[in-house]
Amino acid sequence: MSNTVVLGVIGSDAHVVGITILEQAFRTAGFNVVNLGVQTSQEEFAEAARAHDAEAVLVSSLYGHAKQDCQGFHDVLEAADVDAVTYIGGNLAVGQDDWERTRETFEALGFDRVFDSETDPEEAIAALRRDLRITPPETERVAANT
Amino acid sequence: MSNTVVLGVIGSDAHVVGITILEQAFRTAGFNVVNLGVQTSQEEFAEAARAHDAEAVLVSSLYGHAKQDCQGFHDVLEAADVDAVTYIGGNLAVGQDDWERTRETFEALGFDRVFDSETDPEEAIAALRRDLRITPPETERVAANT
Amino acid sequence: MIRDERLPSDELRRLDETIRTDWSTGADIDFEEAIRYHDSLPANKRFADVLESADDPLLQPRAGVPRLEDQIELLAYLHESGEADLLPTTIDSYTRDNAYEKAKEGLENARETGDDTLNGFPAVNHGVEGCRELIGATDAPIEVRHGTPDARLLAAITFAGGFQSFEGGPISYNIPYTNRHSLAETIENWQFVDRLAGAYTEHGVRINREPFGPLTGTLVPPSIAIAIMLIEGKLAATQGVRSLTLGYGQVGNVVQDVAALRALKELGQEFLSDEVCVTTVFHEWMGGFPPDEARANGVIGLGGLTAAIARPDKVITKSPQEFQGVPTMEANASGLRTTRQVIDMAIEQDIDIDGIDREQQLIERETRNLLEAVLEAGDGDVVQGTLAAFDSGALDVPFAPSDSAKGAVLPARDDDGRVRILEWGELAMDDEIKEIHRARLSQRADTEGRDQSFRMVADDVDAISEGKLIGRPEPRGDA
Amino acid sequence: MIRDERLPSDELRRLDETIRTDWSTGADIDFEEAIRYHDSLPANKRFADVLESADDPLLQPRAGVPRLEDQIELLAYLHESGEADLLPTTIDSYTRDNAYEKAKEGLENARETGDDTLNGFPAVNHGVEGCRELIGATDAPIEVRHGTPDARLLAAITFAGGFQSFEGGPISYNIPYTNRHSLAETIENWQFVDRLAGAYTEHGVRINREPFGPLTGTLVPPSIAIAIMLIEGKLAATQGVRSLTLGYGQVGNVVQDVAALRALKELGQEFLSDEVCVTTVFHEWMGGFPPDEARANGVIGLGGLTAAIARPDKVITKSPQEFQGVPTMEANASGLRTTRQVIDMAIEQDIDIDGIDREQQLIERETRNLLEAVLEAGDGDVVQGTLAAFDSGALDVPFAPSDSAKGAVLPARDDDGRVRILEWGELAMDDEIKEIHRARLSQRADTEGRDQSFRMVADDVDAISEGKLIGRPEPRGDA
Repeated sequence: MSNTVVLGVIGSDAHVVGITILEQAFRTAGFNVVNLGVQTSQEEFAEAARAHDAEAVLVSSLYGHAKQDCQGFHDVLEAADVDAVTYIGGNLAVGQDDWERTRETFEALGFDRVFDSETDPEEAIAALRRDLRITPPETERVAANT
Repeated sequence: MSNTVVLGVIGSDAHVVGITILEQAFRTAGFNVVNLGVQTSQEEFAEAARAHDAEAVLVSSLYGHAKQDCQGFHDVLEAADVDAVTYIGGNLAVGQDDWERTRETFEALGFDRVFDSETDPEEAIAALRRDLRITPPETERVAANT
Repeated sequence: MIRDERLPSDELRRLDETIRTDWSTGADIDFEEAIRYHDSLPANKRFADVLESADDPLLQPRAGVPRLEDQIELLAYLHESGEADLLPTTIDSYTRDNAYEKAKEGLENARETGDDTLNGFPAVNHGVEGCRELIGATDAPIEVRHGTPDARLLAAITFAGGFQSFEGGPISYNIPYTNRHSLAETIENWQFVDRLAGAYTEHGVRINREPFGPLTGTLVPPSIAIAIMLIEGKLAATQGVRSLTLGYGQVGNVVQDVAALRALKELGQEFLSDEVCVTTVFHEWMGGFPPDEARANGVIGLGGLTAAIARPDKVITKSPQEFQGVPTMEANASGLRTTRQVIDMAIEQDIDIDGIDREQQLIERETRNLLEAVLEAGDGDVVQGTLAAFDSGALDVPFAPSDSAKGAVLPARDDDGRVRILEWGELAMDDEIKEIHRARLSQRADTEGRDQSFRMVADDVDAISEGKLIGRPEPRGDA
Repeated sequence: MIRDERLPSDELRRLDETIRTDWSTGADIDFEEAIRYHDSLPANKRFADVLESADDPLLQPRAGVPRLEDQIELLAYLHESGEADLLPTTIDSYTRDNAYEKAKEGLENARETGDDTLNGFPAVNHGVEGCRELIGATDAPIEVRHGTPDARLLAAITFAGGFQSFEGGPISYNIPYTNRHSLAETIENWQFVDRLAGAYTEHGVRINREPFGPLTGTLVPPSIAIAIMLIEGKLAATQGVRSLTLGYGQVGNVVQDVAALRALKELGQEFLSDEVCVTTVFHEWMGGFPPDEARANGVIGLGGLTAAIARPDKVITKSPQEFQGVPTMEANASGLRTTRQVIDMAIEQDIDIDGIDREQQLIERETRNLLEAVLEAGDGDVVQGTLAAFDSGALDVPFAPSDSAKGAVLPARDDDGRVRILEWGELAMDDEIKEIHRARLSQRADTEGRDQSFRMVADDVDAISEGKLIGRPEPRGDA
């Protein structure tokens, strides 16, 4: 397996801190990371995922318009023959919506997992390892036991 | 004339900063000051004014109960044969009462002048000099012209 | 003649029995049973241990309402939403005047109407059981804070009720508060309070005692405050107190405040016996506050920063509603969190300001002048020395309402905003120190183009509430 | 090939004429008449003069609403109730994207509904007349604050409209904001803006220009921010700007912030021609704020204290509602007054902290490394050098969304809370400096018992909003 993940901030959103840290975290965890940066379109995600044969597409959104930005996203991925696990995380709804409803909304849009903005990178990494059936590197398992 | 003023905080009030500064100011301005301190009764004012043949009695009150504390004060002074100018100053009413009404209340109680808590000591000194027809000391007149 | 000597056990017993009869709730006190109750308390309610083992400054607000259930709720809120480490129970004014009958009426009134008809918690009226309900329901140590010249019954009831910390002292709860009690009288009262705390201590329940450092809260020169803290600490230690928290109120000049807190700690450890664990408490600005919550938050922020540098063991916080009197519980919690944020952002930083050592040396030298005068006046006895020194003015507190103090000392800020002494009265201070103060105030006078006078004092008293540290004259002309 | 050279007059004219046709209101600009308008303004509306002649730091908030009358009212409120010395007009997002048609719809919508349907003041749509109404109705100088990569028409209209200060620059309004504009493109845009400001300056109207110092607002190492300020200052000076306010965003460590502001001022005066009057602006913390007004006030208080020590010429204040986005005008004024209170209480104090000089030397040395790399990369030309240095990563900005920056640099706090560099990418820095950073971060790693890693970065990014300066790991076990 290529262990390649494609990472980006969707739509017109320019919040870069989260994906910068995610990029570092996934790289440290042994993944190949393609970081598309901010203001990435659905088509750019699909193209990069196909070109790099990505196993996961991680979408970040922090400005509250994720729902609009992700309409039809999985159709675009399918049209580009991308068969990857898809995660989304961030501030996914404006205002006081309750989290369970938000999660359902994005699962209905086709995402495999939905994370809120408080999620640690480690949690996403652990989930992706489970989803891709990857064993963590030896050093990390040792560290986790100390 | 003795130029003696009797000074004190009436009632159960323990606010001492104001009269401490007043004492200094009147002393510097050339008056003999008898400072009765805080929590002074009407009788203590009257007794001190008679004993020192005071020309002025200056009453301070900052805790908002001046009206009760001063009921009958001028009868007590008269009974003690005190014939002095009387001033009162401080936070004379609790809450948002308007100042003109407060002034009238205390003038009706018999005070010659009524001051609010923002009054500078100099203002009270100048008023007392006018009321007692005292000429300021030479040095001060010069200073005032520079 | 009253001296700085430990009250004999039989005298303690005799007094204790008399005092219990002052009010009906006194009858419920049972010392042996109270020791067992204290022993049953979990570690997180042992005031002295929690305070003395903390790494960073602990925060404590002021708060007291008449009804028990309201006080429980208020403290829970300040602990949870305010993140207070230590909690207070502030006592009402009637109880401070030993007017328990009036406090009783107020409490009944509060229970009927639901209004806070008292300005604090009438602990004597609530009695031992009421206090224990409060202690039991609250997940942090609680101190009794009051201002009571004769706090003997209050101490007996609250100690038996499970409180392990008690503010006040014979000078600090007399001179700044009232002119209705002589100093000899309050010293005698507090010897009992401290002796009782000492008796608990002997039985393994270390009652923390905290002399009230800010005194009149109005530009008190640090050395005067510290000298009084050391005297009260000494008197308490003589009676067997082993956990002492000496206090100091912020004057607003960072260098002077840090220097004073360090001097307080060092002199406390030097002057008091090794058996006593000395901690310090820093009170955020106790003078007049700006009539504006935003500006009040600025004053509180500067207090937090000072605490982060000086690292006292405890900080008593102010609220943005200080100007208007008793704050809402939300405002009270807000003052706590503002202070916490500043301390936590600044405390790991290495902020070493020039001149702190020099100022600390000056403060220590001044304090030694005062203490030596006290010891000399008492022929080595602190009690007699204190009485004589206050009588002569060798020891004095500015702006004190009490006739027991001369009140001849007048402070003013120097050009850097440090509190100096303008009028000395009979204060026991050597000429070199007086000359240092004179020179610093003269420098300010030059800057401002006016003479040193009471005007500076008056301007300084109002300055912080008007938005500045130093009460400069208004610029002249059309500026 | 674009170089750091003054645009010739005919080129300025040609560009100016083209740009005016971008939107209908451009037609109203008349340069000669605008000069006369500026000359008619009273002294208290001349931004550069007011800023440069002030003794103490001046305070300025952020604020912009779509409708003219609302903006007038908002600024009057911030001036009177907030006691702001300098006022802002923040521009809406559509205008920043040059989407004047959308801004027009938003403005019409706002006028019809009374709602703030835009997040700022659409100055291009309001046109010269609208701007002048605002200038005329407001009793203090006003700056245009925005975030516009192509601000040419905005500058032309607001200058003609009477504004005398304009924020932004080719790097600082590109790299941190967007990845839709190349650096070459924004440098060209801003050469025009600066050249136009220079033209006004030549005619006696000194337009103040203010590069945006905080950049991404997220743990930007001081030397990177300062290097970019100096580059933008140099580019502006070349085009004739004579009043430059260089910016810096608080990182929260007092020593580092004071050192950085001093380095910024000194290098600014050294690096820019003597004809340029260099002032500095300190931005209160631009990173994530605590979701709690009380704690936010603590962050603001620390900013005020830092400003009192560093004495920048201007402070851009934050509000306690920073967490939730645009504050109410009351909260905005509150942030101003909290800052004012802290500054006024602390500024007369002699607070001289150890280690500021050493930190300043380090910052200056790092900045010189970066500047030399830029000049070398451009064979002495700052424009070409900047393009090449960003391209190679010799100059880089952490957390920048723009593809024009490598974004390979990762900062983290050291054990004292100062911002150091953990990942250097290709940043032009000598090995000795890298070793200093490595050692400082290693000290922190030891304290925390963990390796230096991106976890520190992630923890530090959130730390202040979670109540601390340094993102320490949670204590393990039952602590």
